[in-house]
Amino acid sequence: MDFLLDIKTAMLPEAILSLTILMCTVLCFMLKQQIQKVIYIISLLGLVISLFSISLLAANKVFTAFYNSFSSDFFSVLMRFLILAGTLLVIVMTKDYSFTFKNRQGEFYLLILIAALGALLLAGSNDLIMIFIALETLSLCSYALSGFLKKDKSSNEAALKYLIFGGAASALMLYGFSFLYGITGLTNLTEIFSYLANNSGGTMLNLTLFTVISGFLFKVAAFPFHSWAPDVYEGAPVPVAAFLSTVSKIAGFAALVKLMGLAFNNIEIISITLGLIALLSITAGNFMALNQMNIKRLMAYSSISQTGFVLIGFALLSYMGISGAVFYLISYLIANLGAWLAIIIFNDQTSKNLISDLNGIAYNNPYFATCFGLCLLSLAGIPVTIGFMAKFYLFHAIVQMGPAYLWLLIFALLNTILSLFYYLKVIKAMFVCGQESINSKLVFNGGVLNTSFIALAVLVVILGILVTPFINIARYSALSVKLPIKQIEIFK
Amino acid sequence: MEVLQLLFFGMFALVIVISALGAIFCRNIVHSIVSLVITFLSISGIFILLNADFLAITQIIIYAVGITILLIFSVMFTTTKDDNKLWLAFAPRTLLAFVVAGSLFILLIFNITNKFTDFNKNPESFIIKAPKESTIELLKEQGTTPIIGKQLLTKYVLPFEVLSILLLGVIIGAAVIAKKENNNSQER
Amino acid sequence: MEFFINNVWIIPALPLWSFLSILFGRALNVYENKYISLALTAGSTFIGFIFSIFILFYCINNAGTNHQYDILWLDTRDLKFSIGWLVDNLAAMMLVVVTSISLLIQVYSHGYMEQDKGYHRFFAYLVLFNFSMLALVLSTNLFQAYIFWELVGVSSYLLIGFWFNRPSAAQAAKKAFIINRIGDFGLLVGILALLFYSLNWWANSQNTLLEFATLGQAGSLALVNAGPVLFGFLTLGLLLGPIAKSAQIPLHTWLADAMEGPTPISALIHAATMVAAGVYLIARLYPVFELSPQTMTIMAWVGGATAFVAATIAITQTDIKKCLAYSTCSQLGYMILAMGIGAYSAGLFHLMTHAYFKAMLFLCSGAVIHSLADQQNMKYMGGLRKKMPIVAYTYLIGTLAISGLLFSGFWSKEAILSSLYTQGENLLLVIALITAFMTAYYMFRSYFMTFEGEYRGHARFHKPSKVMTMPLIILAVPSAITGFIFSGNLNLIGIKSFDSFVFYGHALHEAHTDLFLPICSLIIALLGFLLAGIIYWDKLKSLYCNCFDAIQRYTIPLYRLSVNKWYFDDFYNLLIKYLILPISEFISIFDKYIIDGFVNLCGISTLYKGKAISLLQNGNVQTYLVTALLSFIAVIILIFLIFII
Amino acid sequence: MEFLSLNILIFAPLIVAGIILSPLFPNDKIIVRRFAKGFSGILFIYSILFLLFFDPYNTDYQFKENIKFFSDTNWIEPLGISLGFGLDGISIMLVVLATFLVMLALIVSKKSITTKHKLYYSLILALTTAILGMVTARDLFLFFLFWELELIPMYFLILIWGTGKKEYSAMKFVLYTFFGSLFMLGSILLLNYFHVLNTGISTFSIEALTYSRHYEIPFLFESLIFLGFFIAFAVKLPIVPLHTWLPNAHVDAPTPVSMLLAGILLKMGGYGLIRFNIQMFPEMIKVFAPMLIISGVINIIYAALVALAQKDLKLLIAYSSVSHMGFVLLGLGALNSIGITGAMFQMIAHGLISAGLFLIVGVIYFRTKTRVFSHLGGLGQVMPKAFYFTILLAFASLGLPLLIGFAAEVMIFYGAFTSNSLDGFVLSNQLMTALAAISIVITAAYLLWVLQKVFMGNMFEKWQKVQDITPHETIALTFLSIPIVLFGLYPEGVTSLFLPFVDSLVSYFTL
Amino acid sequence: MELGLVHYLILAAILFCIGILGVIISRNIIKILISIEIMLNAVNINFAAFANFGDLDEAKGQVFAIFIMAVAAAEIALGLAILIACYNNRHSVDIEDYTSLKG
Repeated sequence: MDFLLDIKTAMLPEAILSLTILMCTVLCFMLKQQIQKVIYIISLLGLVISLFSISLLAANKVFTAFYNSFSSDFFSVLMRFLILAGTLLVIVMTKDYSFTFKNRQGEFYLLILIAALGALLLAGSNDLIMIFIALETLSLCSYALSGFLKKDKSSNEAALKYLIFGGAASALMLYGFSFLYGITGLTNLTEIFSYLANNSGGTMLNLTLFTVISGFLFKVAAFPFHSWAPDVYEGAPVPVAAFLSTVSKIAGFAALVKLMGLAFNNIEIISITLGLIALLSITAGNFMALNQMNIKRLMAYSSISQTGFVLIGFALLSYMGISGAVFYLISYLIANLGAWLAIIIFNDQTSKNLISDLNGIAYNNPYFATCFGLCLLSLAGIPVTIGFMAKFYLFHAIVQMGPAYLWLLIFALLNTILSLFYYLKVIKAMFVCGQESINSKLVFNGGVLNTSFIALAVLVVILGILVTPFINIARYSALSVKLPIKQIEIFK
Repeated sequence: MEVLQLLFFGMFALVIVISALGAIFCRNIVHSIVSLVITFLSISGIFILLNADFLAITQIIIYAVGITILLIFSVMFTTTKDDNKLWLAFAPRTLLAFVVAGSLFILLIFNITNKFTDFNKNPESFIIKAPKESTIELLKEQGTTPIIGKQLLTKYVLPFEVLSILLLGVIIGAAVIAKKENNNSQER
Repeated sequence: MEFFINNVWIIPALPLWSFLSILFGRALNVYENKYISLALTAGSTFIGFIFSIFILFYCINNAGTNHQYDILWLDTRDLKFSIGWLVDNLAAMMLVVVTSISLLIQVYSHGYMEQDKGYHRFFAYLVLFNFSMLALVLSTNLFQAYIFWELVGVSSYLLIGFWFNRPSAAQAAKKAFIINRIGDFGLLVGILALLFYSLNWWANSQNTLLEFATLGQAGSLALVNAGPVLFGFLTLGLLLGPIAKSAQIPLHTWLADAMEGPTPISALIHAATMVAAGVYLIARLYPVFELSPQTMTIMAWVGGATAFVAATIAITQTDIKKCLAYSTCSQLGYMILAMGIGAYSAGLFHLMTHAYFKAMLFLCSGAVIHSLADQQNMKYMGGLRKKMPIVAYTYLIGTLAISGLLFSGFWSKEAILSSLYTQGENLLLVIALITAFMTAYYMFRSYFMTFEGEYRGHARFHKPSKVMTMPLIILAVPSAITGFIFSGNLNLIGIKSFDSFVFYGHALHEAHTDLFLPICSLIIALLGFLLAGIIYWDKLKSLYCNCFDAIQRYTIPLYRLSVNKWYFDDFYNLLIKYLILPISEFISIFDKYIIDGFVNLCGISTLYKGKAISLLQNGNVQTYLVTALLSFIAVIILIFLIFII
Repeated sequence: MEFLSLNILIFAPLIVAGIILSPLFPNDKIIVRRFAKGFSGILFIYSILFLLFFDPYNTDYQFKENIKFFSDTNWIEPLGISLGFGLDGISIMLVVLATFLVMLALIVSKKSITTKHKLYYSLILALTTAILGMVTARDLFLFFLFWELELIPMYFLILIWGTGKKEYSAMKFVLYTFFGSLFMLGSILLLNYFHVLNTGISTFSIEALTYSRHYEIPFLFESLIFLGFFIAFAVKLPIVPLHTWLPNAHVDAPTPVSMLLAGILLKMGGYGLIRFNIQMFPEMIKVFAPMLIISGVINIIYAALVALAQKDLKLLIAYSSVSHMGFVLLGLGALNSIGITGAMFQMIAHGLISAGLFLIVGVIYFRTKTRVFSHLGGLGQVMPKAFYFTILLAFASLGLPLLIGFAAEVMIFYGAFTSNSLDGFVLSNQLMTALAAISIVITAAYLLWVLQKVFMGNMFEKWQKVQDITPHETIALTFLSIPIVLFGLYPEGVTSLFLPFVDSLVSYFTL
Repeated sequence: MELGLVHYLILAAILFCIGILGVIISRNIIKILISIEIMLNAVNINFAAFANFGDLDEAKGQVFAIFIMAVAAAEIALGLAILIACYNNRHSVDIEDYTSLKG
């Protein structure tokens, strides 16, 4: 086994990130607390380098590493790219926020990087144990990150809840893993696929799959394991919330895709279950978002419902569906990060979180309002944003499955009305005038935060028009996913 | 031999269940922890029954010692006088919890036994494979430790390495969070 | 002569041009001088009058003139509607009537409206009416007639509501238009149905769609296609238009209210021309109506009833214009009655004579009102003969004419009555005779109350200007003589009778020598005159005794009925107030609270559902867990139930 | 002809909106207003040029254009979505109507818009792009995109410059329309699905899905697709149980926005019905013709009766809009050339008339700050010009001959009466048309009631100092009146533009 | 009666359900953490049982169980750290006191 070759072909970004982590660890304990900003720079650098190193990965075929416990195909490469890009932006977000961490800034970046590493590994892991460890790396760091403002009551509380919920969920998932192991006697996913392709798992396999999926449902905050999300997003530091709602979710989805292949003998059951869960996620998220006053909570519920949309793509168990989900994830990442950037910019300057605090901000700072509005409209799926294209592409994928999935389409469509309502509520607050109650003043300086915010908003629109490359990428990546489909459908 | 195994299993299982219930239903947190230790120890007994000697040892080291000490420390850090009042929640969720636990149990048994039809000692759903002769030999001589060690350093080397990073993260996280702040300035 | 016939379009075009000139001239503030408006209006009408006279002579000299020219207005493959002009005897007659009366009234209006702020506006409306009316008269087809039929309605609306700051005028204008719209509704549906059932005929022929000239043939085809019952309804629909326009029962109530307009308007539109358009349209549609005997009967009875009811109402009116308005109603009833029993020429004859004397009567009343500073109540008049003799005598001429005692009214009414007699419609004849009696009674009553006796009013008296009296004098001439001239008694000197000029089918020339009916009607009219005189003429007052009071006491219920206009208005008001408005209110409430309420309920209930679901998010992580696991297990069980069991 | 580019026509307003919104553009309200007005004028003239070079006898799309990226043959190659525009018989008139009304709306914006000029004018121009794109799209997806895109400017226009319960109304408008459009989205996707199923090619092209659809879609699904489109357009048109967003939106929107809403946006419903429900499903439309006719009649009578009970001027006009759009349905349900021509003509007529009426309402509201009848009265004395224009518009609205509304109504009545689209149904076309004709009485009743209550009768003392309409408003109303009279006298001027198109349309389901 | 896989599985299931019960009904946060540990132990029994009956050659289940133990220890350490941070702020280990984030 040539581990170096493995690393070169499959795990370059992870390796670079690990090196960065080590460097940061050393620096963290060496440097004086006043100049811990250096770690910010180094972690950014490390992320950028590993982002570039992704392009060095050969993505045209599947590469496995470390006794097949890690595999790098185009799908996972894409997911890792998204994870790294998301982490990069999350770290950018902390630029003005990190003063709240006092002398613990270095540790914060360290934890974020470790969590990102966990996410990266999760996206590529090909072994149950690897999945478990990567997932726990991500989770445990996330717990710590949520409680990072330790003097803040809500931050503690968020971390506590996250931990308890996460512990229970991961125990459930592990229980599922144990049955999976019991059914197949294997832990390597590739082997399990080939085993299941030839043997039926009996009734136990269904329950096993459900429990296994439940762990990932927790990670991506989907129904019924969604209820932690709003509390944690509200209590956790804003960059962490952004991290949880984007990076950690993408990692969860990336791992979930790997497990789709397990459903060989129960395609219908898994498909219907995931569809049901997707719909319930969308519905639950939307319904609870309707009355939210706190913008962070609102974003949490919105992310629950967005998760549901991605899950629809999974539920189809088709290449179209997966490519729709991938494209949707891309659009979600961009728009959601934009929205979180808006929240953090607002929070940095005003320390406020309520929707009503945004009242009339459009006339104080039109760029902010416009960019935030664009991101929200993208999440709502209004043209010409990438979110609209993504929704359309996803719905297109549903319909291509034929009339059997129309129920999914109908409920998903109806739910978009609800989501439009609460996104518009935020936009309305920003643009409402007449009451002359402009609660907050916002200064717009040309810092990296604002630049990236505007860049994301512009991206939301530009990618809403130039979608073809992204659809192609999504399709290409979907083709590299192992799906329990006996016949490979061809993209038309 | 079989009977002895069954006896041991029955004993351990009984102790496990009773002490686990005790860990949950004891009013006093220290009693709970003690009860938990008993559970852990009995589980290591079960592990021995399952030819998992290394596991049994690790169980005792990590759970019965490490975690228990951690728990006791934290109890010492946090417990105030009226903590004994904290027992069980009496809310709708208590009732629901029994429903959940009960139905989950029934569901599990339902599936394990293949719709209550397969109460054989080895249900068909699961793979049952007799070990190779060489393995039995190995087991008799050295227990499972060589097998596990080999696995950890070959097949599962990547998770094993990642685990170290995980622990690094947890150490940093736990340290940062549990560390007392000297300055009393308010955050946020 | 050919020139006039070929350029007949000038007759309506000139008023249109005048209308636009006044409109834009005023809008662009080009001119302020009142005489320009007058000159444009009267000039265009005068030229039209000259044209009409020549056309009339042309038609008289060339029997069976039927000059038609069509311009395609709307061409949509399936449907080709045309607008054009048709000159035949009927149109020629109507042209002369309309232009001559219009001309005189325009001159008169100058005097009447001189002090009014809206002088130009008035003339603009007036000339717009002229255009529409003349175009209606010249219509070649039913569709064109419908267009201008509505346009005259609008002109009438604008003119009734001329003094729009008076609430009553605004109300009256609206009422007039809406009631006319009811008629238009019938007419429209009738036209559509007629067109529908005769579509093949039109498609196969080269004729202009719905042209009057061949309407009879199309109508007979429609009768075949639709069957007699549907065809009856079709013609009833068509009849509804004239009923509304000519203020027949039950759509007659607008006419009395329409008197809120300036008096020249009442004279022109609501006495002489527009209201007669209903009769004119019946005449034009005669070939169709004739195919449905039931409709003809209904038409006759509607006419008869209107004649009678309106006359009874007129008896007790104290407002001079209202009195004249009901008289108009009544006379229009006569005409419709005549049309209904097949007395085509008689009806139109009465139309012509009535136009002149009724216009004159209204103008007289206008002069009186104008002189008495807008006093319309006859109770406050009296003895005006001495102050304004010209007006009084012309009014008297009109009164005599309308009562059928002398002058033109005698001849035309006599024609109708004799037709009734010869047709054997005895019941209708009796009604007509009673009406004639009442007509004489109320007309003389108004004459006596206004012009005889002592002046009872308080308003200061102004002498009417010459501009106002001259038209009266001029109008008195046709009022007096047209009847006789066209009665057929001057055949010898070359003037043919009216019914040999305007007739339907073939000219039926029955010189009835039976003198019974004329004498009878004369006597009846005289009785009316006497009764009025007894009651209202001071010189005769000494002759009657107190017993009249007793009679009056017994007739109080009838009196009430008459004063309250047979409760038609009250009935309609009740209908609107307690039926239509509640329905609309109900639907509005239904719309607001049920339909929109449902929509809002959906929204609000969604919000509350959101709140309810949020209750699960109570902050306790164990609750989250238990709900999560519970729903997880529920999903699993559901799926198992679906798939495995 | 080279200088006539639909791309320029459609996207120029958006670019100009961007220019106005950019910080470099002077923040002087007069400059902003004049610039926007001037641009809209140029846009109108430009659209007129299209009209002049338009060949009505060519029933295909004209001035076709395709925007491409990355050397693909289509915009979104994987799905077969093209960014293609084109004009044909129905679109051309709506394009001209849209640019015309936008110009007028900008002309009258001076009084009613007092704040945030840059945003306002750029939003209106963005709305213009959406409308023009919607009408000219040659791709179903593109149509849907512009259909939804239009919601956002409209939402802001009502929200920021509205009055009353503007937040509620704006939200209701957006959600309701969005609700409808979802059904359309489902239909579009299903249509695409069946195309892929039968031909293996994914496309959203209207031409491909209309003319080269040689396969059979199962009846159930075809009717579902049909109904999906129908509901979307029913909301927009609006058809009666789905109309309640309209009164709210109209009442709370500022005057120019109301003009655009009533003038163009409602027409999109009619446009969609013709373009999709009729053109794409000639077989289904025969099945659903009774639904069109019945809902048309209900619209006409119901909304007219509701209008009769209104106490608020703007609400009344709003309901009259609903009632008049019922005629469009009636005409379309007739399924013959004349009925459809009439329906299209009615859309144009109503666009002009309702825009004018809403302008009048705005004029009155701006001066008196009330729209309730009982507070108004006798205004004809102080604002005679407004009175005359109202008379003209009201009579045009109630279908007075020789004004634009009449020709449309006659065509619709004739078309509906002589149609046989209800053959085999319990009701007959003739009966339904006769029922619909009752509305000419009710319409007259409420419109004359408006005239009576607002302009006639006694005047309150407090209105003594009310000013007559300003030159801007006079110009706008005059511009509106010219086509109202002109095409009333000469309807063929408009109908000849789309008659060949309608004939080709009808030929599909009479065969 | 012979001792077989099913017995271990049932034992693990009972233990797992007890763990779930404990997580939900305890009020003391430490007890909740204890319950999570019980659940993980149930999983470990499962793994060990499967490894014993089906996969003794490679004993992957046992490896898995070791990983779980390591992670469980890390998790409880972190959990207790968070608990102490919580306690410093609110002076309570009652889960009912940690309900300020809701809605």
